[in-house]
Amino acid sequence: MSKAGVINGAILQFDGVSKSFGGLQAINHLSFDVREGEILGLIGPNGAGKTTIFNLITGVYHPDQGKIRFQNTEITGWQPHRVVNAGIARTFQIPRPFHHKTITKNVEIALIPNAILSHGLSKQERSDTVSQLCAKVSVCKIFGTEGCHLIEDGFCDCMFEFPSALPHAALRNLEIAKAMATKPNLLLLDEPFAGLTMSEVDDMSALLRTMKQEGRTQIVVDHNMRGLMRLVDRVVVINFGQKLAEGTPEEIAKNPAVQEAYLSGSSN
Amino acid sequence: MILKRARTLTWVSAAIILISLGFLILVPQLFVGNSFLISTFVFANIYSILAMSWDLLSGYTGQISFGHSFFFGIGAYTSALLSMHLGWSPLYTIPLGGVMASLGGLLVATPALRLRGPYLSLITLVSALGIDQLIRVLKLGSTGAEGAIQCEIDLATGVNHCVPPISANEVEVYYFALGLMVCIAIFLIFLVRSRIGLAFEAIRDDEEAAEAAGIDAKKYKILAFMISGFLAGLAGAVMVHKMQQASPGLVLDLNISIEAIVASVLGGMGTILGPVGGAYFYILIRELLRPFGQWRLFAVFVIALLILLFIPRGVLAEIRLRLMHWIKSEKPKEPQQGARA
Amino acid sequence: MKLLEMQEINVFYGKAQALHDIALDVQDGEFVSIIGPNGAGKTTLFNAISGLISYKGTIIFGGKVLPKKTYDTVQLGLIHCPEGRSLFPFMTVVDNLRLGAYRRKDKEVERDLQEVFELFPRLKERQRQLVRTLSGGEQQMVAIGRALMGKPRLLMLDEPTLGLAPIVRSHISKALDEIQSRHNVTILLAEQNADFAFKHSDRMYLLETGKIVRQGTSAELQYDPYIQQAYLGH
Amino acid sequence: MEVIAEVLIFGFLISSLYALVSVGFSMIFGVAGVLNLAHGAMAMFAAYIASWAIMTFGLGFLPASILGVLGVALISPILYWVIIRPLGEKPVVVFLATLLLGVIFEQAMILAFGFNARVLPPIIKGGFIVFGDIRILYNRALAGAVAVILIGLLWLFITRTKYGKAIQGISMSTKGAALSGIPTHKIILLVWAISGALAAIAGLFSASFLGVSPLADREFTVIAFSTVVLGGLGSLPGSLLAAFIIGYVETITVQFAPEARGLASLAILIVVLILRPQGLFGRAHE
Repeated sequence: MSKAGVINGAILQFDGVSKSFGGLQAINHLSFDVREGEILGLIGPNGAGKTTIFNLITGVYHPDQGKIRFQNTEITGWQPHRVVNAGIARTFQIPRPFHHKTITKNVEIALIPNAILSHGLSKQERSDTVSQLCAKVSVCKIFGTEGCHLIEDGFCDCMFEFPSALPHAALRNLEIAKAMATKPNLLLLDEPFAGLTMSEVDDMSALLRTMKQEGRTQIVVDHNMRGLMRLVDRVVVINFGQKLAEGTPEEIAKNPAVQEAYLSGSSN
Repeated sequence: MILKRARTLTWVSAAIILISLGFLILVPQLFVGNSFLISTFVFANIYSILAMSWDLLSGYTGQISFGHSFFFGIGAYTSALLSMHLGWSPLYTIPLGGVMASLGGLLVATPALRLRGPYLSLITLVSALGIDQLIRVLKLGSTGAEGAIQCEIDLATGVNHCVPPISANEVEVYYFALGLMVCIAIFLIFLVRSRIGLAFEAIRDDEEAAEAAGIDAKKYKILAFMISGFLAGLAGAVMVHKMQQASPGLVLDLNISIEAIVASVLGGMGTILGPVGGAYFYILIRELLRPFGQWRLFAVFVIALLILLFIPRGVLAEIRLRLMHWIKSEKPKEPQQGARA
Repeated sequence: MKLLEMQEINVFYGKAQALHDIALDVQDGEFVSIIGPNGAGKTTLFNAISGLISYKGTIIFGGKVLPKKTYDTVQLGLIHCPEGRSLFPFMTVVDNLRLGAYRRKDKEVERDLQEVFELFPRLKERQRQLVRTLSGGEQQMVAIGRALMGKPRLLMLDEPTLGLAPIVRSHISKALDEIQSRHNVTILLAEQNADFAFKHSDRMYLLETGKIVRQGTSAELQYDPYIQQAYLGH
Repeated sequence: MEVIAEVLIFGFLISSLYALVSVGFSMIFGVAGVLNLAHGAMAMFAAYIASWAIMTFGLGFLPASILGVLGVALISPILYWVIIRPLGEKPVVVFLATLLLGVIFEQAMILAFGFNARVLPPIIKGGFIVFGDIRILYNRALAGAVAVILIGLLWLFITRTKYGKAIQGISMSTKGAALSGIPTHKIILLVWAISGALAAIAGLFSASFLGVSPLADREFTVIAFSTVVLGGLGSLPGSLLAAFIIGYVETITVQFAPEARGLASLAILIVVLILRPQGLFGRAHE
């Protein structure tokens, strides 16, 4: 999965980016790198600007200042779909399935190419890919079978189910399946553990580790650093749109500035 | 054996569609010489095309258009003017009308891309009102009065000069309209089931999430506008050759946009075939129940409102969903382990 | 006396169940917290109590069955200060506060307004400013102030410290102490910041994925190994 | 000079009626989130009620008009409660439902009164106010004065009274309003009644100048929809300003290029929407 010509092993460079909304400086001269193959934790209290960073990377917002480079290509100001097709996929903090489409169609949507006349994948290839992805992230586990089976002729046992039938944890998995369908090199996960039980958090962590082994670099956002510490390789702590600290989980846990930001409000 | 119900259902719906189609093919034979009835069926086919076109843009892609008369009128005027002044056969000018309307779609889509919801709907409405005014101001028609194109008698030769009909034979006109409608329906059914249709629906459900799934929403929206414009333009062009005249009141009236919406609501938005049923229902009531006067339209609109209130998905979509639940209730007995590999 | 009491409260979003058999009570004058991670169902629970969403089951408030419409719950003095604040951004601070007293017909509204200003002197300085021009912390003060203007018997605070700087958080913290001691208001707090909750509460419930998994006095839960490991990081 | 004065005066008179129609439309969108495409039907309906009362009972214009206004102020909230509210949070369905409601009203008027236009008698017959060479019919001047007074009263009501502040509150945060103990449903009904009444008054005056026909509602709806989008959804001052922009643009085009009357305001609308999609005073979303 390694790409040629990546400087310093950085797959994504977030370089001096600022963004304000009205009077609010949401992101203030923020710089950090994401290294090829790592899981980077992006933590910070709620409202620190983590989701804004994702929106800046994925092109939903455009930075007022600064540059964003992905695999040595500058992607600042690109439209969201172009960023996705360059190899960056994201999940949303609150799952956003396409409510009127079945689960398998939800995943299939992410396989649609933009060249209107090109063929892309054949129908069989598409449905196979969808089934594999559904099985991999076990979206359809709740329907009583393990994973998602191709029953026959491309029929899969969750092909008649709509997202409204899924419990919360499965919706999170569906988000990941949709993101994976775009074949990303970099995956942005916005609070993937929110609302999950302890055991579901473990399942999710295992899934993210597997994807890391397949070479998918990840940025995981969470407001709660404790949940993330065992998963991530490195942590960037954000507070009020600025970088508060950066380092390995062990370093961050000992960092007094981080302790201050997280605990002072309640300990004084 | 597994999903037997799904297959049964496919066969049953195919049979229903074929029987309806068979009936439509036999209409001229069943009602020989009843030119009023055959005319009515021609209108029903034209409105079906219009309603399907609205459904593609609004039902599938979620871009609610209040101005489909814009496309309808462009198609009508283009085809009428070309065939009358250049003497081209309607068989060439009708597609050209569609092409012009499609370009009109591109024109509307350009500002519409930045707009959502009511803003977008207003732009479509304004374009329809605007072209109506423009044609009146430019006196685009042959007679000049209010931009109308009417029959003119050439004083030198005494020949009556009109918008040419598609054919002098009403039955041929009927088959032309029916054939066109069926071809378009087939085309659209394939289109909405393709990945393009899937992209349309994704944009309708959640545009931001669609972009996050890598879909170029702008491109697909332009495509939807252009295809929808093309089809509505074809409908308008066929209409103008059927009526052999054109005026803003005939082909650009807001009523036409409203009727397209009503037909789609009656049959069910986002189903393609539903709007065809809705258009037939609407036109047959409008034409055949004339003795009831205005009551018939009042009743149709009330029915449409009741459908919105109680079956907001639309009749066909509701049936489809119920059937889907029915299929689902038949669980596969023994999931074949590892069949995926 | 029990001010708020519920047994087997269930909430569904479509087919998915968001809350499972919630049983919970709050004594008069007590400070009770519900802690739990993001997405555990704290906001859902609050929205259900104040009638913003529908639920299955019966809630008893002040000895009577709590109506299921928001308007009626407010009339009874159950005031919910929601997550995200739901302020009126294009209105002034003082208008926002006055609307909090919409239901009241007593003569003490003006006195209570002054008390809110004493509690948050910042708001007095800015009373003529539009709420949207305030900082996040000041907006939170308006939200709490507006809730107090409704003369609550039970004040439900959903994540009042969300996204606030440490210094502002400590302001809010002090204000909560004062509200409790001076005004003798019963408080039900939802927090994901367990430390903050421990500092204020008499009793706590831990909510995870829509179920109450632990409950007890703050002192008891402080030494619960599960809570220590997952929420306190000791 | 005279032409300018004429444009100024007649532009003002027409704009104030447009404002009356659009303010109500804007308020309904503000509190209920509904773009009420049946709004124009309310204006038309009031004129028909008045006309019917005059013909059937021989009422004078004033009592007949009051009947018309009250009738609409009653039916408008009923439509909301019975038809719009049960549809819930489905903007597209609501949008289409109001469209159908408008069309149903048109058909009902055709059934009851036929296709032909009817003219209401003016409130004050004959007589002109004279400014130099410009003569304004008393009736038109009265319409302008009533519109300005009503808008002024509405403004006071919204900014000064408790109910008015509740209306503002609901339009900014329905949830916040409900949690503050505001009876949101009652206030929304009140807004539908007020909006209907204002549209009704505009419709009555318009019918006394130009008459009313079953499809007259469309022009009202288009004006209301355009001004509110032009001014920015949810902004009352924006809608008022937009009503005056459209009113004046129309008056000017009628004066100098009467054929392009309808086109000019549409063109302005398109240009503004392209340059500033949120409208002139739009509250930026998110």
